[in-house]
Amino acid sequence: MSFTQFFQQLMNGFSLGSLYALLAIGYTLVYGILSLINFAHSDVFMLGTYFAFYMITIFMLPWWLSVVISVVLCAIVGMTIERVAYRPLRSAPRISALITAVGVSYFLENLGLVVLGARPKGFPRPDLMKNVYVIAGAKIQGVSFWVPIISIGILMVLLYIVYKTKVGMAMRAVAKDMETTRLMGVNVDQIILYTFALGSALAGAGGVMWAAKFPQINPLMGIFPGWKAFTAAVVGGIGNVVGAMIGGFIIGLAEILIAAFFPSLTGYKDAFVFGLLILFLIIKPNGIMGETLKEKV
Amino acid sequence: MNKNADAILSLDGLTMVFGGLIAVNDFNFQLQSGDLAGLIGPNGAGKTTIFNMITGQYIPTKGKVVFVSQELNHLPPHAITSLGIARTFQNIRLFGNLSVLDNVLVSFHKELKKTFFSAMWETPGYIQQEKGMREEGRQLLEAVGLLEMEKEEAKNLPYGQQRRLEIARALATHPRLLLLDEPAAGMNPHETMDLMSFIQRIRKEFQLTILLIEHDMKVVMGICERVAVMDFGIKIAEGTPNEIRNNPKVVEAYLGVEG
Amino acid sequence: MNAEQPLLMIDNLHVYYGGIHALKGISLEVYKNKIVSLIGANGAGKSTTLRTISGLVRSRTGNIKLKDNLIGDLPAHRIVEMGIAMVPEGRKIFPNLTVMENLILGCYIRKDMVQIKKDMDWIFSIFPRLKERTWQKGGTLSGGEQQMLAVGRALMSRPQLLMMDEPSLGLAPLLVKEIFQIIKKINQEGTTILLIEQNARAALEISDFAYVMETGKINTSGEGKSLLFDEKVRKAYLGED
Amino acid sequence: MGKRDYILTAILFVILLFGLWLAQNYLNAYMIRILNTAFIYVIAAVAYNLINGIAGQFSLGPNGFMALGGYTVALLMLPVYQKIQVYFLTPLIWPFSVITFPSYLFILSLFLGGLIAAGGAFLIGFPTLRLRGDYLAIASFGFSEIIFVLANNFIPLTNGALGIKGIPQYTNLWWTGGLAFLTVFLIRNLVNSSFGRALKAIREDEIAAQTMGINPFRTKLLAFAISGFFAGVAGGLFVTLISTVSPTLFTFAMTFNLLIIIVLGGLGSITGSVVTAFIFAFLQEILREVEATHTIGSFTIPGIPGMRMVVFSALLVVLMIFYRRGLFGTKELSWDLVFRLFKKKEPQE
Repeated sequence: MSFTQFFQQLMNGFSLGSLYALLAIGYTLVYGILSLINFAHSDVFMLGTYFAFYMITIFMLPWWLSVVISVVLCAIVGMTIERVAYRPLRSAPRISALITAVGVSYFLENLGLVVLGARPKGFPRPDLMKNVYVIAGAKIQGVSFWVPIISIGILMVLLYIVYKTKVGMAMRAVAKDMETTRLMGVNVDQIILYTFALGSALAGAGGVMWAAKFPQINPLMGIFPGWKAFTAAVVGGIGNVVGAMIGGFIIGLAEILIAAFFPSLTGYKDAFVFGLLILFLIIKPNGIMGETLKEKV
Repeated sequence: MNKNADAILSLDGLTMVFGGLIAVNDFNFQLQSGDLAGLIGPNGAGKTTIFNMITGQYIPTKGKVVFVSQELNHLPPHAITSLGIARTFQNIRLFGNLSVLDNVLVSFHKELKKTFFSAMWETPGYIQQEKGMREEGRQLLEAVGLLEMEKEEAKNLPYGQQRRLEIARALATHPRLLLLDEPAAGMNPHETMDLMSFIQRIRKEFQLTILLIEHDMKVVMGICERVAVMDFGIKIAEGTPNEIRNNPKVVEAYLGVEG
Repeated sequence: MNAEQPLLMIDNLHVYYGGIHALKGISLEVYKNKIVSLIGANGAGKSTTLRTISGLVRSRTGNIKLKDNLIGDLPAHRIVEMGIAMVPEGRKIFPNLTVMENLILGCYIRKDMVQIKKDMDWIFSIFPRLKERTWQKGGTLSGGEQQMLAVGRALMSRPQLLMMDEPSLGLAPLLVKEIFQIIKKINQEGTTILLIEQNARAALEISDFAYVMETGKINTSGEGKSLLFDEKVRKAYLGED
Repeated sequence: MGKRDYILTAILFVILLFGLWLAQNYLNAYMIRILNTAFIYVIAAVAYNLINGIAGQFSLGPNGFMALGGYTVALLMLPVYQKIQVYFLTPLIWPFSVITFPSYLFILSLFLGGLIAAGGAFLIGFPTLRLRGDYLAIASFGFSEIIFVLANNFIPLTNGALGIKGIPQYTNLWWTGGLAFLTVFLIRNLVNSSFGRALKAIREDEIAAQTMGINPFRTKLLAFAISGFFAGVAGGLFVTLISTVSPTLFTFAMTFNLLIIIVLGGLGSITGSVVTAFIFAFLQEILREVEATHTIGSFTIPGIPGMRMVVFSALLVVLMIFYRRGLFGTKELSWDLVFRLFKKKEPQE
């Protein structure tokens, strides 16, 4: 493999990894606070692509505006899910909340199949993403170039929110100790709602960019990226925002490079991610950035 | 070097550090077979942490736990139970949705020969074993006065009986050493009196060595032969209840220094 | 002095934890600018009382009144807004947040940036050691520093009433002394304090008034120092007859 | 179980046998198929409830285990000449290319299918069940998806997306019914045994269970493997019922159906799962109506394909929020309970 090819693949891996990172944040934020695998997160990601698709094709809105609207709609969907399905179960056994999460996810997928149709739709890519750039002799597709840049921009904003604002502070506090956070005068229910909004917005943004990269969208498209993003969150250390980003890049890069170096294994690249998950659970169950959790006796 | 060869439990220089905070610092203590000893001290002194190190929930940062000349430091909790140490918890941890009898029977599981395969096919040997186990479980419930409640779900028992059931469940593991973590917490004076005679009775009946953590000084002074007092993770005194009562250090730990 | 209206008034409070009757009719009053302490052995129900006032636990019956407002049914974060702050048992500072962030979270409900800045300086003047550690993570502080941070954090909401659950817990004697001096100072600067302590002697030394609890009830009450020599107090602690 | 209960159970068993005989001989093919499906659901659901309900460990793996069992049985039972036809593009790998079990070894193939599935369960359980938290859910979900990927891509073994056709149809009501009875019998015994109590104790409070001398990891792993075994058997039965297997047969939808069954019946109630497995099998057929086109007078209401799963998933969420206990909670349907039900209806003096 020549250097330019390698460079192309690297960029490709970066862009895929940045999308996993965007998606992984939502999982890790919610898990950090509620200890809940939000299975429906991947479906919010899917809905994001459809929102943008309809904004562009039916309402004929410009691309950037469609993205903004779709991100906002995703945030609303995320908050609705929390309010309707998860909040009533907050003090229920954990397995109940998990089953509900699976139910909500499956509901959205099947509703999607009925309302949006099972047949894949072609996502209209903007010119920006279609252009081909030549960098150091390597031809880089617009998506491979812009997606990581935009994603990293979004991730910066997220880091700012989580680490520099009062709401972000409250989120980190809730994740550590819900009761004491209440004693600070923080409306914890509201913070949890914000968390869902934030995670879902990122999923929406990720979804639109995913569709720009792989312009075939269907109601089940969220399942695999979602599962891999959760794996990324585990690899990075579940509950840790920076860890989720690192995990996302690791999985994205690994997936692309495996396929680049061993073309015959392309069909098994998903199985490889599974292997990585199992490996991490055995040797480093707390992930790269995770801390040891100890149950109080 | 073991100072006391025939000690049933010996804690040598136990230290537990949680992220910079020293919960227990160089704690030394010995129990002789048949002792009934108390571990007391103000809240947060590190008493429960010591229990957690003995039963394997925590791995000591330094020092070692020796039980009948076997070091326990890196054994998992279930292996430590099998060696003959049982405990109760400060905040009662019963199997709430299981019946009272089942709560006790769970503790027999580790000793069973016939497990899942013969259970599936209900072999005669298995049925025999199950029958024997139930009998023993009910005897035990009778001994602690809970036999009438055997079919009730544990979570429906009144508080005092829940404490009793937790002790019964611990006894069912056939321990030589029983660790009781605040058995009288939340009890009224009358229940507490009952509990004291109950502890003394099971100690005789089951030939136990008992170490208990307690806040209710009446209990400690009433039944313990030896008391260790902790404060800030350190043992500040050890002796008979009378010695302890008059030890200025102890009074200070409890009533506090001049403000 | 009883002519004036108490800042906090609790009337016949009953609280149940699962099947346990934890508080069996607690009534007490806290007057403005006083230090009132609640003492008694472990398990007597002191913490439950504070947790009920702060809205973390719901009472079955009984009233909690802050000045003229009934606050018994408000959620915890609204109670903070009403002007009651709490230093929880075991400090409970946020170990993953810096000292500064812990303090900012303490004034989460406030918007007056200028005054917040002044209060922050005030906190640092009371606890100079916190100032040196502004950017350190809470979890890396020593026990005493964590206790100071917990007190400072609670003060940042500018409460009318500050409740403290065992501020001396797990602190070395020298630090206990320091903490109690600070409590007194805070009180002198205009904050009413309701204090829970195991360390009865230290608490009674600085208290204007005290209630002694035993098994969910208030047993005795009286002016702080006079209780120091009360036989009942000794009994409640050491179980002497 | 008292003497009375033994007799009543025996009588019920005979009645059910007779019912099976009637069904096999007099019901139409459509009804027989529903009954067969119901029995297979019983096996899979009861096995699934063992890990999710009794042990309280959230697995999303049963469709993967059923696929493992299904493919194993298909590969073992398919006649060699049929194998050559099916694998005409890419030949089947050795040794499956030369193996064909005679029909009397059908039960052995089911057993082996179960063992392979149990092996899969062991593979996921080993790294995840040591850990607290919900890693089992995400790993088992991933595992099932990987099985799907492998079934599609490992063509020399699975024939890819085309699947395997022409599997001999051994399965009839005697097989499904018989194995369903056996499974319920075995798992019920297990749940009532000391092993079952240990599992429930882990579900209630893992730390306390460990303190009572139970090795939680070993106990959970064993339960998970047993659960996987019976899921594999159910998969094998399913494949020989419809005589074909392909990657789309055991998708997540299968796991989801089982999840609804065990939640509706009561997490932790074996008999509950049996009852709801039957209800579900029929409900699934009834709800087909929703998807069909209806004509009322001159109006035509177009059918909405896929609506069934929307209804089911909404049902699951609503159940979890408002009716978490399910029909039976963690209780078992027993003769005592039946008698009590009847007693209530009798006028008392």
